[in-house]
Amino acid sequence: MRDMDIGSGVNTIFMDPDPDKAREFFAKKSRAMTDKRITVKEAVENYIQDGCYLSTGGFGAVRIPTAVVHEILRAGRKNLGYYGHTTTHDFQLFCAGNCLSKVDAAYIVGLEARGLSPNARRVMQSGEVEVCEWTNYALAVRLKAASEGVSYGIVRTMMGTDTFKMSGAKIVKCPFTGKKYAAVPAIWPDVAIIHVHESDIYGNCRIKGISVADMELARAAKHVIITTERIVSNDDIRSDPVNTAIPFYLVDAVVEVPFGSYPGNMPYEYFSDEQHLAEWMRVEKDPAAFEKFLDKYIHSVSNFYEYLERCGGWDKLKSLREKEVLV
Amino acid sequence: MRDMDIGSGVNTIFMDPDPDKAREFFAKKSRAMTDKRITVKEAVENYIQDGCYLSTGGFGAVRIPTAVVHEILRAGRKNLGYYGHTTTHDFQLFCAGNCLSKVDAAYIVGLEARGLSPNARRVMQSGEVEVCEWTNYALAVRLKAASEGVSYGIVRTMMGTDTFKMSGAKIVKCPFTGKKYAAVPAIWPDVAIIHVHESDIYGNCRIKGISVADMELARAAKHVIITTERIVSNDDIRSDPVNTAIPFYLVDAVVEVPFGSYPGNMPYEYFSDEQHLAEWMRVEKDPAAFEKFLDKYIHSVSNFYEYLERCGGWDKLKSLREKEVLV
Amino acid sequence: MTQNYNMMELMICTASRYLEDGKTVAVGTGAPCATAMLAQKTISPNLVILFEAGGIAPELPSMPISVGDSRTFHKAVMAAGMSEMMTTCSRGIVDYAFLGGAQIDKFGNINSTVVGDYYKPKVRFPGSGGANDFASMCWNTLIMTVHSKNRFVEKVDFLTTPGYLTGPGSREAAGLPDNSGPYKIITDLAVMGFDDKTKTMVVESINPGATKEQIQENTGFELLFSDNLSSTSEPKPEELKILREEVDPTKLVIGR
Amino acid sequence: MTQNYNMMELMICTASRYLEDGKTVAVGTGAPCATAMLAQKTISPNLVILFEAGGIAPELPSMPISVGDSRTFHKAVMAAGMSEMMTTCSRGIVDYAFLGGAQIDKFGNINSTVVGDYYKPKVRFPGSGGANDFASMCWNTLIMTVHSKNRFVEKVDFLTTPGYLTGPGSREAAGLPDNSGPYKIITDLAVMGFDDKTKTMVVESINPGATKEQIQENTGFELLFSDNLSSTSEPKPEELKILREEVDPTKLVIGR
Repeated sequence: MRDMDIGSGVNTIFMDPDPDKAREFFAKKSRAMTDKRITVKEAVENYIQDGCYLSTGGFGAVRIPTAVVHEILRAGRKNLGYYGHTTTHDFQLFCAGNCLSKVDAAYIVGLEARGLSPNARRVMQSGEVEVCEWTNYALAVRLKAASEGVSYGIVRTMMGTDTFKMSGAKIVKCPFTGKKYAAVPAIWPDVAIIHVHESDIYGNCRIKGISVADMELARAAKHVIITTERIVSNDDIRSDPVNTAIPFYLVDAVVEVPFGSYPGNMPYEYFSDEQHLAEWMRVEKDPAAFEKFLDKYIHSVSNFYEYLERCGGWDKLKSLREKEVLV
Repeated sequence: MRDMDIGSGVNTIFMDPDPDKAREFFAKKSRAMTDKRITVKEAVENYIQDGCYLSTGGFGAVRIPTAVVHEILRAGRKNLGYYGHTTTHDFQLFCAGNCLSKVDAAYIVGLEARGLSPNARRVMQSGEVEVCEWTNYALAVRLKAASEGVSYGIVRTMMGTDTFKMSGAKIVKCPFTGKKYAAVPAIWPDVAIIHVHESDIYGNCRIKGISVADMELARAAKHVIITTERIVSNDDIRSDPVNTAIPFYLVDAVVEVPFGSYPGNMPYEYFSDEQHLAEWMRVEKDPAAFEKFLDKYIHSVSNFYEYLERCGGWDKLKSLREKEVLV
Repeated sequence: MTQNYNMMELMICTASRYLEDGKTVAVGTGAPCATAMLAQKTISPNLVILFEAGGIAPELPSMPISVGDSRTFHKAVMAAGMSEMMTTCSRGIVDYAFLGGAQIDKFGNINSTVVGDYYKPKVRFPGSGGANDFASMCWNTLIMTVHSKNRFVEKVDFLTTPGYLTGPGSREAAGLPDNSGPYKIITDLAVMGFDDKTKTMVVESINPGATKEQIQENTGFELLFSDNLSSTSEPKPEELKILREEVDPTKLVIGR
Repeated sequence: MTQNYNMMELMICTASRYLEDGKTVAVGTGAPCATAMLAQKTISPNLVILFEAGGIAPELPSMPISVGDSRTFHKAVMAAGMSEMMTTCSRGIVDYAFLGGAQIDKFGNINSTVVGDYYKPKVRFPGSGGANDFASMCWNTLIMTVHSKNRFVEKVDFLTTPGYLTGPGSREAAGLPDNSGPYKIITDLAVMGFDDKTKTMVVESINPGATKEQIQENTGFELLFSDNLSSTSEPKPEELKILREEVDPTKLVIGR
């Protein structure tokens, strides 16, 4: 499998990297500063169809848009494409719903220090999901290239490895120095779902703490759904413009979802619920128990607040808040 | 001069775009978090030699590192290379000192809404300064490529124009789509001089308001000299890490220079001194008067505070502060 | 003929009508900025103004003197950097760019680098700045300039900023984004667009008091005139009032 | 033989001594992070710790559970993004990267993608994550892993993350940065470096209680042994105290 002379990865590129087609889309996207608040249900109905390509913001189980992912499972969306840089609980959720048919993978199946997801592993070993290999940085550069309106970016990574061979990257040479780079194709996901700390009703957003690859993602995605801990006023945003991470004209939908990253960590707000995440891993080992579990926590609840209630409600959330802020 | 088939600009690239040579330099640069405070004079003595390639932060006459540029003139530095994206008063200063022999130019000679600098124009029409043409974005991408540790970046601009022909850019084709791009070579300036709002003694810096291309510049430059309106504590920096623009390990020198962007604008602090800038344009028309003027404001003063005194001292600064904050 | 406005006021009021509501415009200092501000206060309250150095959708308190000064991000929705702004253009999110220039040819190509020979210039100008970037990557370029034979030339001494280059298809062949290019040229004599077939300048409306002959006389190449040639509307009293009292009360631009 | 430490504690204390003061290290969660924290509290107070998701030089209050969780930028000098961190590696500013892996070969190539055939894997692992990026772009890669024959293999089933690939010059030929590559492998049996000529693994020091034979028996390829073969120092009491009381009091890592 190792061959130092390969010039191209062998795998399929799932999304068209043509920047003029992306420009054509963006030419028509509204730049008007209008009230974009809708419900989680409406966001999924309006923007997420079977077969579309998604990316979720955050990293690991940190600042993830849980409410929208749950709704995607409830709505039974199928054959989704997914962008998997270090994705953990969100990836686990999509596998639980058998939602995926294509994955750009840098880090899937795993849950970082927590171990591996038995069910996600089962799904990924089934052969039912087409995989293209990348690295975290390669995926970030694919978004960055799209955010720059160009069809590729170059990185000094992946080269010489099977990760490169099983990717969709190509080797290019610098016209100035002759140095080799892995060229990675731009990716314009159909929809990005990003959970943020604060947004105004128009979609001007603030992220507190690390931004991971969400600056690039919000700029690359054709549609952007924001879930936010809090709605703030436009005056508030304008009083501190250097802290705006995402400007309104990129955003299609704004949904206020307090504790929206639960059971993940929301920096400065609440820590991850390790008990609940451990329960996931436990029940995933037994398909029957897992089905019951999914029914209890996702399918039979009508919204995210009911889910929070079933997970322990305010007492639980209060303890996670304390765990986060009383370090 | 127009030829649609050109694949290369004809001009010289002043700086080596080899990323491995840059890495070799950075391998040896200290990452220790040490007290980096020195004087303006020491900063110029230690880091700015004849023939080296400089870039100043900011844009137009906004957030410019005037104190260090004055000191470069007083020290009589010659044959400098310079990075000229929209550079106005800083460029005018370097021309006043006949410091330059090479300029990467996107916007030189001009002073935006104020007009053109008669002396900068004289210098640039003399043929004594070698020029390579670029655009503002092309220059920003050259820094960005360097900041990414790669030898080039690609842009959808410049192509088809004499700006391209008189640049050092080259046409490349995307390996995925066949689209053409202008490839621009990475640039690692020898020294960047950047004026910021706040820095700790180690060089962790905050910039308030627009960052222009300074994030990229601080990461591309081999040496970074920071002048700062205020020194703040490291605890202060660590209490709000999302607002750090430049981390300490990029920085070589920190100099506290309140009103350091004068006669330029420092956002949220003081507006530009339009009277003083107009006086510059006026005296530049008459070489004898100009010499006297330079002597009065630069050569015969021993430091930046004396300069501020001669420009009107506290009363002037107070009025500029009011003009800035009482909008 | 008596008129209660000057040529700069006419050009600004005329140009402002081409900036549609809910669109994005990249502007510099001076007349383009005044135009965008006027449009916001008249027909296009939701016009999004972007500045090259990183100011995004500010509430402009007064005319900036630099594209990076603190006015350009006063109460902005975001204070970003040059890269944010330029990549926004590159992605196809910026509808209009507003430029000037020392020379312009029939394809809308602009010179702002040198007049005379490049290596021994009669006059060195600033160069592209961000103009080439905007005209390359924004959808529609608008140009405001005084109409004279040494500005409207057969061949620019230096092609700083791309118009339609050498004609139909040449932008795309050079590698520039599809379907972008010059949109309107607003002068003190006329408003010009571009002929779909030849991508050369075509007079669409003639300013009050100007004539076809006068326009051609002040142009260094042969102009096309539209079959639907119209008269440029005079500035409306309310446009002038807003321009003079709210946009440029110190007459920084309109006083000249 | 009695010893007052477990194998994980031995590995962490040993590894920590390779992290020089005033250098930069990119770490993940778990043992690498514990190692860097221990080094900071012992020999390298000015060691700069960087996390892939954007945390730069935090004052770690406790062990993070995710490379992106809020601990990774607690009182950090900067909370940036993945790109900031990865480009810092690419520019040559990051001295050490700290990795694990399911399989490793004699050139220090790592597999963390699949065991078995790629298309019909026995086990699917997460993939590269940022490991390939770190091992490509940081100067020196350190690897911590348990020593066993199914980990130290002649040929990795999938080359996820580059070591010295196929030997001398092959990293550079592939396009990876000059003079970068694997530095030390720290296991429960030994510390290994790489032979300058062949770029293959060479045992440099043997852990307390281990033998050459035992090390070779637990390795799926033939090992070189250094001419200056030494014994790995035991953890010092103060290292163990700090590790147990300050770095990992809940025994997240060392308890296993």
